[in-house]
Amino acid sequence: MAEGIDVYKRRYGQNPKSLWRDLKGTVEPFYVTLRNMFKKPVTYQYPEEKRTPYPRYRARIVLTRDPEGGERCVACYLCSAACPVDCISMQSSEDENGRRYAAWFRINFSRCIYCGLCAEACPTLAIQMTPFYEFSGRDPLKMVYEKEDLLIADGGKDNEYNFYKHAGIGVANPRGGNEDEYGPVDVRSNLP
Amino acid sequence: MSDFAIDILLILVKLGLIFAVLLTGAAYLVLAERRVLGRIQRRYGPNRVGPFGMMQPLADAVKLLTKEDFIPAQADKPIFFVAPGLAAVTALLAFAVVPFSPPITLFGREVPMVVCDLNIGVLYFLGLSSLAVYGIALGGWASNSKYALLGGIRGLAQLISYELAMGLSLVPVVLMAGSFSLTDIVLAQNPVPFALLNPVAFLVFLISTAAESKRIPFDIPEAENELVAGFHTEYSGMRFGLFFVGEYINMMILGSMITVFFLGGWIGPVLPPIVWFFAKVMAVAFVFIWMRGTLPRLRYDQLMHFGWKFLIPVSLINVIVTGALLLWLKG
Amino acid sequence: MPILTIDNQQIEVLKGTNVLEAAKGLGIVIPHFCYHEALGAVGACRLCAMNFVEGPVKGIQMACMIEAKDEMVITTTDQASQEMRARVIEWLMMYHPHDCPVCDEGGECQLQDMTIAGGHDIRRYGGKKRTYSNQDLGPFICHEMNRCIQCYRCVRTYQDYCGGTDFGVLGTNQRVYFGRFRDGRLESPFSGNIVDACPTGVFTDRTFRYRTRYWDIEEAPSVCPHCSLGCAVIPGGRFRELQRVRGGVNKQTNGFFICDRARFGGGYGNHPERPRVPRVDGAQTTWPEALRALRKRITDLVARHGPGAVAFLGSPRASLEANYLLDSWAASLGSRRIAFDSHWQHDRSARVAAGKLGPRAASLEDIRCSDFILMIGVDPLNEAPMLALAVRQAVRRGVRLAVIDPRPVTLPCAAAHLPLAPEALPDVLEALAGGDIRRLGRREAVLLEGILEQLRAAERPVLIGGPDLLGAAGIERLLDTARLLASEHRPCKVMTVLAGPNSFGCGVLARQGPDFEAILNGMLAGEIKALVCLESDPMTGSSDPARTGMALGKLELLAALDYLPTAAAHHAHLFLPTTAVPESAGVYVNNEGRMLLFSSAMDPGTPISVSGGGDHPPRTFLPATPGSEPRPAWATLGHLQGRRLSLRDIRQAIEMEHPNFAGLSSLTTGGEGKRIADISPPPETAPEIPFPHSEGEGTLRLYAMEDFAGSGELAGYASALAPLRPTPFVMLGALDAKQRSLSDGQQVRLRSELGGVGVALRVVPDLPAGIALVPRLRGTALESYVPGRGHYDCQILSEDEEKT
Amino acid sequence: MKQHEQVLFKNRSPGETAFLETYRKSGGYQGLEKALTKMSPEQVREEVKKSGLRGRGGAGFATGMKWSFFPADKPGEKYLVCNGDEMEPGTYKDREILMADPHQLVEGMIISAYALQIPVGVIFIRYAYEQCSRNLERAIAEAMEAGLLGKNILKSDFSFELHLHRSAGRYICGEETALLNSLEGVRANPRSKPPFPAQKGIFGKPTNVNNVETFANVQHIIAHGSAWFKNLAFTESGSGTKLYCLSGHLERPECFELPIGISLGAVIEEYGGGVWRGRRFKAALPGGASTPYLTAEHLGVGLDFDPIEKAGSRLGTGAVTVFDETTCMVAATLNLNRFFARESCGWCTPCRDGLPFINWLLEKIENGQGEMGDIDMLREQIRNINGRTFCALAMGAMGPMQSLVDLFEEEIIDHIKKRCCPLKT
Repeated sequence: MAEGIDVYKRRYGQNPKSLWRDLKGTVEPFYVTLRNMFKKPVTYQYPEEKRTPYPRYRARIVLTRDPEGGERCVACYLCSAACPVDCISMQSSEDENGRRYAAWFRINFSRCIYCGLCAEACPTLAIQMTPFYEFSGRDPLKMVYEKEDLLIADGGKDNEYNFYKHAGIGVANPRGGNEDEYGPVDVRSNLP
Repeated sequence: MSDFAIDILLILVKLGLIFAVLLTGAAYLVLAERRVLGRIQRRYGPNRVGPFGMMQPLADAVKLLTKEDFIPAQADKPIFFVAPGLAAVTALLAFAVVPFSPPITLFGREVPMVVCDLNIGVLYFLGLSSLAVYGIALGGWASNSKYALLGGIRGLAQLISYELAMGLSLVPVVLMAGSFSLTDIVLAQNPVPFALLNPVAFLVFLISTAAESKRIPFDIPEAENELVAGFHTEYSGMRFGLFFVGEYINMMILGSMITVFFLGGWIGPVLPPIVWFFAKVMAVAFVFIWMRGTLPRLRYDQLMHFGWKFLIPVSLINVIVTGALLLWLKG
Repeated sequence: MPILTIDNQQIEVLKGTNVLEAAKGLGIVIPHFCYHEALGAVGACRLCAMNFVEGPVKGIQMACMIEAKDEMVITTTDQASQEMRARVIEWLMMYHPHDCPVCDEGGECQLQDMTIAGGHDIRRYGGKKRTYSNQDLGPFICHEMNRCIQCYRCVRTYQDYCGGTDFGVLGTNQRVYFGRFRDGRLESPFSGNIVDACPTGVFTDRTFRYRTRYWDIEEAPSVCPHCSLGCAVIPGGRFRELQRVRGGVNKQTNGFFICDRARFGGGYGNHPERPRVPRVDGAQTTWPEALRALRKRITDLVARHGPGAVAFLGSPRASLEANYLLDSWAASLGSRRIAFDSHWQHDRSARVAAGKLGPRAASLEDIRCSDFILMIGVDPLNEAPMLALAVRQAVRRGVRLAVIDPRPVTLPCAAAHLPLAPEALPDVLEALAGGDIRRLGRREAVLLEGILEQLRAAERPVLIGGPDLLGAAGIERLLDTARLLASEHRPCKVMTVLAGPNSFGCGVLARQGPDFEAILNGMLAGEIKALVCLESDPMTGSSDPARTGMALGKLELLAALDYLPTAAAHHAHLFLPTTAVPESAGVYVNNEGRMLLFSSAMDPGTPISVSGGGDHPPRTFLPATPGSEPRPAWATLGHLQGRRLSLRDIRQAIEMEHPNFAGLSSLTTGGEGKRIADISPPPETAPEIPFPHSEGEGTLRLYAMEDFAGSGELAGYASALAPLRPTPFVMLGALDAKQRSLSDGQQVRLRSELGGVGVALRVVPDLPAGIALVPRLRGTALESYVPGRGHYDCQILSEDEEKT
Repeated sequence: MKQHEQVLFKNRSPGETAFLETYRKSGGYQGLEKALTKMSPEQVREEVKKSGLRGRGGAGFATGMKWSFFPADKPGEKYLVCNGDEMEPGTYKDREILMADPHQLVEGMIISAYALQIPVGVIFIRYAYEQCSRNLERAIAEAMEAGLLGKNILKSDFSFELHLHRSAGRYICGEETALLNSLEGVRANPRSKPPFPAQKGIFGKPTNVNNVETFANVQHIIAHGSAWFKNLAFTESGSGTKLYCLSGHLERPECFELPIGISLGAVIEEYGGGVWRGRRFKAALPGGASTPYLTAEHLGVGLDFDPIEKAGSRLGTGAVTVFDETTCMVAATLNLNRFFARESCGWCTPCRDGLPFINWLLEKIENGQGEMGDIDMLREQIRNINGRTFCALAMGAMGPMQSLVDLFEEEIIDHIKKRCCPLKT
C-alpha cells in the first residue's frame, strides 16, 4: 500500500485533486451506463422494419453498359487484382472490331465481402455496387454469378461515360477521331 | 422409513432443487446479461427466440450440444476432457454450504435450508474456490495451443493472487461472527449486515470475487483481442458450454457468498427469507453485469499490481484494525 | 577502378561503367527508358538525369552517357534533377493514350512504373494528342503506335542487335514512327525481342493478346528446350495453360534476347492431343494400376528372358535427373541395354563433345567476344538461332566470319561463304589442322589460305561445327583441329551445336555404352522384348524411321513416358504421362557442357479454355484438377524403382556417381549455370555407318537439313509457329537446275528411296554440284527425311517428265 | 551608304555568277598557288590561326583552334566536309557566295585540305539550293580541268578530290554530326560528342567540318596575309568581314558584306534603309532564329562575337531579322518555335516533345486563354530544355524563348490579362 501511494505520488504529484478525479472517473461511468439502460434502443427490428440504404451503399455488384448499350467491361483484370478475397475471375478476349471484352466474367458472391475495392479499381466504371443487400442463399453455387447475371441494361452511376471514346486507340471512334486528338500522322510526308 | 433415510432423501431433494435452480439460474443469467448489456449499449439484446428471447438459453443449449466436439491434434486428451468438468463441478460444489433460508419445519421435522451446514463452511468455500483454478489451468495446458496456454497461465496467476485478498477480507467477517459456519455468519448480521459494519472488507471481497470469476474488467485469461478466447480457445460444443456455464454458476455462487457474508443472507423484513436471499443474489449479479458493461479490461500488470500492492495490504490492515476494535469492544 | 559518390554513398565500379549502372549497384534506381544493358546508352530519352556536383562534368547530366570517374560527386534527389525527370516524363506522357485497361503491357509497363517513380501525376498538357495508324506486323507482334514514347529501343534491338532490315524509324520530330515500310510480317527470326525491349505497349505479343495480366501469370526461370544452346527463358502460365514465354537473362548463353522459336514455340505442352492419362493396352487407367502393370510386365520379361530382354531409351529433351534415373533403373534390373538418343549420329556427336570438348568449349559469350569465327557445317539460324545472334555481335565489332557449308547459310551479318560438299568438310578440317591446303581445289585453297591466316593471327578465335553434316567423326576432327591451332597463350575455342537441350548430359551418361543402332539390331533379332522410352520418340527421332518402326512392331512391350502425342506414345502398350518443360524442374546440360537449372512455372492440367469450351469455366467443382495426372518423369522413374527421391537427392546421387557433375546440387535457378568437369577417358568413336550411294544417271545426293520452325520435335507441336513453317521445297544448285532445265519456283517431283513427293524448287546460286537439299518439315511429305543421316540418292524431275 | 572593302563579294554583280575566268582575273587561285608552292601545311594552319578567323556557321568557334585539334599529321583516311546546309531562318549568306563566286569555296577547301592533309572533301549542300549546286558542279569541273583539283594539284604532291552532296533536306542536317550521319546514309540524327568529328567523323575517320563562308575566307587570308585580314574588322577582337543577311521589317532586306564589329544600329539604318513604313524598332534577332532578341537599347552594340555575347545574344550566322513596333513578340517567338519543333529530328525527348509543349503554351497565351501560372510553366520548360538536350537544336530554340520571358514578360502578362493578343488588330 505504501508503495502504491508512492507510485501514485510519483505519477500525480501531491495534488489531491487527482485522486478525486480518479475516483470520479471510476464511479461516473456507472452512472452513464445506468442512464443509457433506460433510453430507447436504436435498433431497427430488421425483417419487420426495413431501412432504405443510401445510393452509395455497397451491396450486390452489377456490370453496367455504356450509353450506346455496349458492355463497359474491358476485362482489364484490375477488379480481380484489387479483390481481397479473390472472388472475381474472368477471361479477356478481343472481338472483330478490336474491342477488348470479357469472354466470361464470374463473381462468387458467397465469397464477396462487399468492400467495393473492385468498383474503385474499375477504370471504365463498368463494375458498380448497388444498394440491393437482401441477397443470400443456401447453395453456394447459386451465389456464383456469371456475366449474363451481372450485366444490367443501364449505365448506373455516371451514366454518360464511355471509356472507348476517351481511350485514344480508335475502337469506338476512328483512330485520331476523338475530340482531343489530331488525325493520324502521315509518316511518309515531311510536310508540316 | 428411518430418520437416516429421510435425511438422505431430504438432502437429495435439496440437491436436486439446487441443481435445477442453479443451472436454470445460470442459463437465464446469460440471457439477463446479454439483455442488460444490450440495453446499456442501446440495443435490445436477444429477443427473437420465444417471447422476450426467453427461449434463448434453450436454443443455446441445443446449439452447444449439437456442435462438433473438436479436439486439437496434439492435445493431452484425458486432461482436455476433464478440465471443463472440473471448472463446472467445483463451482457447483461450493453451493453445498450456502444457507438460503432459516430452517423450516416440514411434517414436524426441522429442515435446515442448506445442503450441509458445515461448521467450517468458510474454509470449505475457500478451498473449493482454490480448486477452481485447476479447471482453467489444465484446460489451457491440455489444449496444446499457445493462446490457451497463455490464458491458462494468466488465469492461474490471477486466481491465486486474488484468493489471498479474498481470504483476508473474510477474516474480519469470521472475527465479527465468531464462527466459520455460514448459518452463524448470517445470523450474526441481524439486524446490521456486515457490509455496513465493515465496508472495507465488503469492497475488497466484492472486487476479489469479480476477479475470481474472471469477468470484465478482470477477464485477463480470456482477453479476446489478445488471446482469441484464452484458456478455452480450443474448446467447442458442450465442453465449451461447461466452461461457460461454470462461469455463470460461479457468478451465482459468489453472489450468494457476498449475500451470506456481507448482505445479511436471507434476513429482511416483510418478504419471506428465501425471496430476500434470491433478491440479494440477483442484485449482486446485476452489479457484476453492470460492471461488465461499464469498465474496460485491465492490463495484466495493472491487475497484478492492484491485487498485490493494494488489495492485500488494505485487507491486512483491515484485519488488524477490526481485530483491535473487537478486542477493545469486548475488552 | 574509379570510386565515386552517389547520394552520399561511395561505390567502386569497373572502369568504363556508366554512372547509371554505378547507381544501380548502390540500389539507387533512376528511371530510364532508352538505356538497356544489351543495347547500350544513347542518351535519347533524357530521363536518367542526375546532378553532377563535383568531378570532371558538372550540372544536370544524363547518367547513362557519362562514364564513372574518380572523385565524382553526384546527387539524384536534388530538386533540379528531380524536376528534370518529372518534366521528361510529362513530355513523354503528353500524347500517351488513356488505354492502360486495354493494353497488354499494363502491370509490367515500364512507362507506368517510371511515370510514378518520376513524379508526374497530373497531365498539364491540354492540347490535342498526336495519333498514328498502326501496321499489321504479322502473327506474332501487335502494333499500337499511339503508345510510343520514342525510346528507340525497338529499332536498336531489331536492326542493330538482331540485324533485321525490314523495320526501322520513319519520320521526324514528334511524328517519329517505328514500323515497316509497309504492312507485313516482321521477317527477322528474332522479331519477338522487340516485345521485351519495348518499355510500354507499342509492341505486344500477339499470341499473348488479351490473354492475361502480368500479376496473374505464374512464372519461373526456365531453359529453352528447342535447341542445344540452353537459352534462359521465362515461361508463364495461367489457368493451367502456357500463356507466353519471355526472354530470361543469362550472360553466358543468350544474354538478354531469345529467338522466335523459343518465344512463340512454347505451346507444345498445350497440344490438344496431349496424352494426360496413364494408359495400359490402349485403355485409360489409374496411376497405381499403370505402375503396377509396368513393373509386373518388366519383372515377368526379365524372369522369362533375362535382363537383356529389356532395353531403355533416354532422351536429350528429358532432364538430366530423369535420364540418370532411367540409367540407374536399367542398372538395377541388370540390363546394359540403354541408349540416350535414338539418332545415331547425334548420339555419337554428343558423346564426342562430352568427352573431348573440355576447357576449349566456347560459350555464346565467348563467341560474342571472339575475334575470328569459322563456322563449318553448321546453319545457326535453323539449328541454333541464338548462335547466329551471338555471331552477329562479334561481326558488329568488326570481327571476320567465315562459313564453310554446302547450304546457303543465311545469317543476320556479313560472312565469307565457301560452299563445299559435305564430303569435303572433314578434309577441310584436316587441311586447316595440318596446313596442307594445296590438295583442295584452287578456289577453295585461296579462301582457306585466308581463313587459316586469320585463324593464326586471331587472339580469341572460335570454331563452330554441327553434327548434321560433319557427323561424329567430323566433330572429333573439329576438336582436334582446335587443339592443334591452340597454343599456351592463345586458346582456340570450339562450339559444337548438338541436337537437343540435354544432348551433352546424355553424352556424359552414355559414355562407352551401346547406341540405339545396337538396340535396334537386338529388337530386330528378337533378343529385346521390351523398350522403355523416356520422353523420346524413336519412330521419328532415329535416323531410319522405317527400320525403327519395323523393330518396334516386334516388341512385346513398348512403354513410353512422354508429354507429347508422339507416334511412340500413341503405339505404346503402356503409357505414362509426364510433365512438359514449363511444368517441371530439372537440369539440362547445354552444348558447351553448362549445367542449367530450370524450375516449374505451372502445374499440369487441362486448360480452363479447354474444359470450359472457350466459355466460362464449368460450374462443377471437383477435388482434383482435371487433367493433372502428368507427373514429372523423374518422380515416376523413382517410384518405379521403389525409391522416394527428391530432386535434391537425385542431384546428390548424380554427383556421387559421376564426379563430372560436381556442383550440381548447389546450382540455383536463374544463374549462369556451371560447366561440368571433363570426362576421362573420352569414349571411343564408333566407326561410321556407310550409306550406299549409287552414282546413276541424274542421281543427286540429297541432304536433309533443319528448318527454323518445321523440324524440331517440340516446335512441331507448337501451333503458334505454324506461320513460320515453309511449304515443302527442294534446293538445287543453279548449274544442276540448268542441266535439268528447271527453274526457280517450279513445282517438281522429288524421287528417292523414300518415295516420290511433289515440292517446289528453289534454285540457289552457289550450291555445290550434284547436291540437293530439303528441309525436314514435320507433318508434311518431307517428314521422313532426317538430317544428319547422311545422304539420300534422289532424282528431281519436272512434273511433265514424271508423267511421261 | 558607306562602301567598305568587299572581299567575298568582290566579284558579285546582280544576276551573274563569276566562274573560273572572272575569278582568276580577280586574283583567284593565287592563294592556293602560294600555299602549295611557298608554304608548308603547318604554315597555312599557323596563318589561319593568326588571322583570328572564327567559324561563320553560327557557333563562332575559332577555325585555327579547331584545325589544331585535327590529327593532320597522322596518315590514313581523313575527310574534309563543307557544311552548306544553310537552313536557319533569315540566313542566306552561303547562297549569296555560291551564286556570286563559287570558286572561292572550292579554293578555300583545297587550301584547307592541304593544311590538314586531307585527301577527300565533300560539300554538303542544302537541297533547295539548286542553282548553287549547279554553280558548284561547274566550278569543280572547271577546277578539275585546270588541274586545280584532283591528282597532283598544280604539279605538287598534294592530291584532293572534292564531291558535292545534295542534302535530302532537313534543318538538323546542319548540325555537324547529323550531317556526317546523313552523309553516311543513315538517319540524320546527331551523334553524341565526344568523340568529336576530328577524332571520329564519317565512317569513324577523322573529319573536319567547316561552313561555306569560313572556307571561302581561307583563301583570302592565305593570299593577303593574316594581318590584312585582321585589319578588315572594326573591333580589336574581331577579324575580317562578315556577310550580314538583313531581313524582317526593313526597307531594304538584302545581304551586305561589312566589316565585323559594325554596330547594329548602323546596319539597320544605313544599309537596311531603316525600319519599314516609318515605324519604330522593337527588337532584332542578330544572328538568325536561334539567337536571343536584342532591343532598342542594344542598337549601339557592335556586330562581333564577343560584344553581342556581352549584350546577351549571339552573332550566330549574322542574319539580322528586325521586328517593328507592331509585332507581337509572343506570336513571333511562337512562329520561331514552331519551326524548331518541326525540324527536331525526334531523337531526344526535351526537343521532340518539349518544344511542342511550349508551342501549346504559347498558342494558349496568344489566343488569350493563358493563365498567370503559364509564365512559370514556360520558364520551367525553358529551364529543363536548355542545355539538357542531345544536340544544340533545342538550345537554339530556347535562345529567343529565354529572351522573350526576360525582355518581354510585360507583353506576355498583357496577353494573359487582356485575354487576347493586345497587338492584333
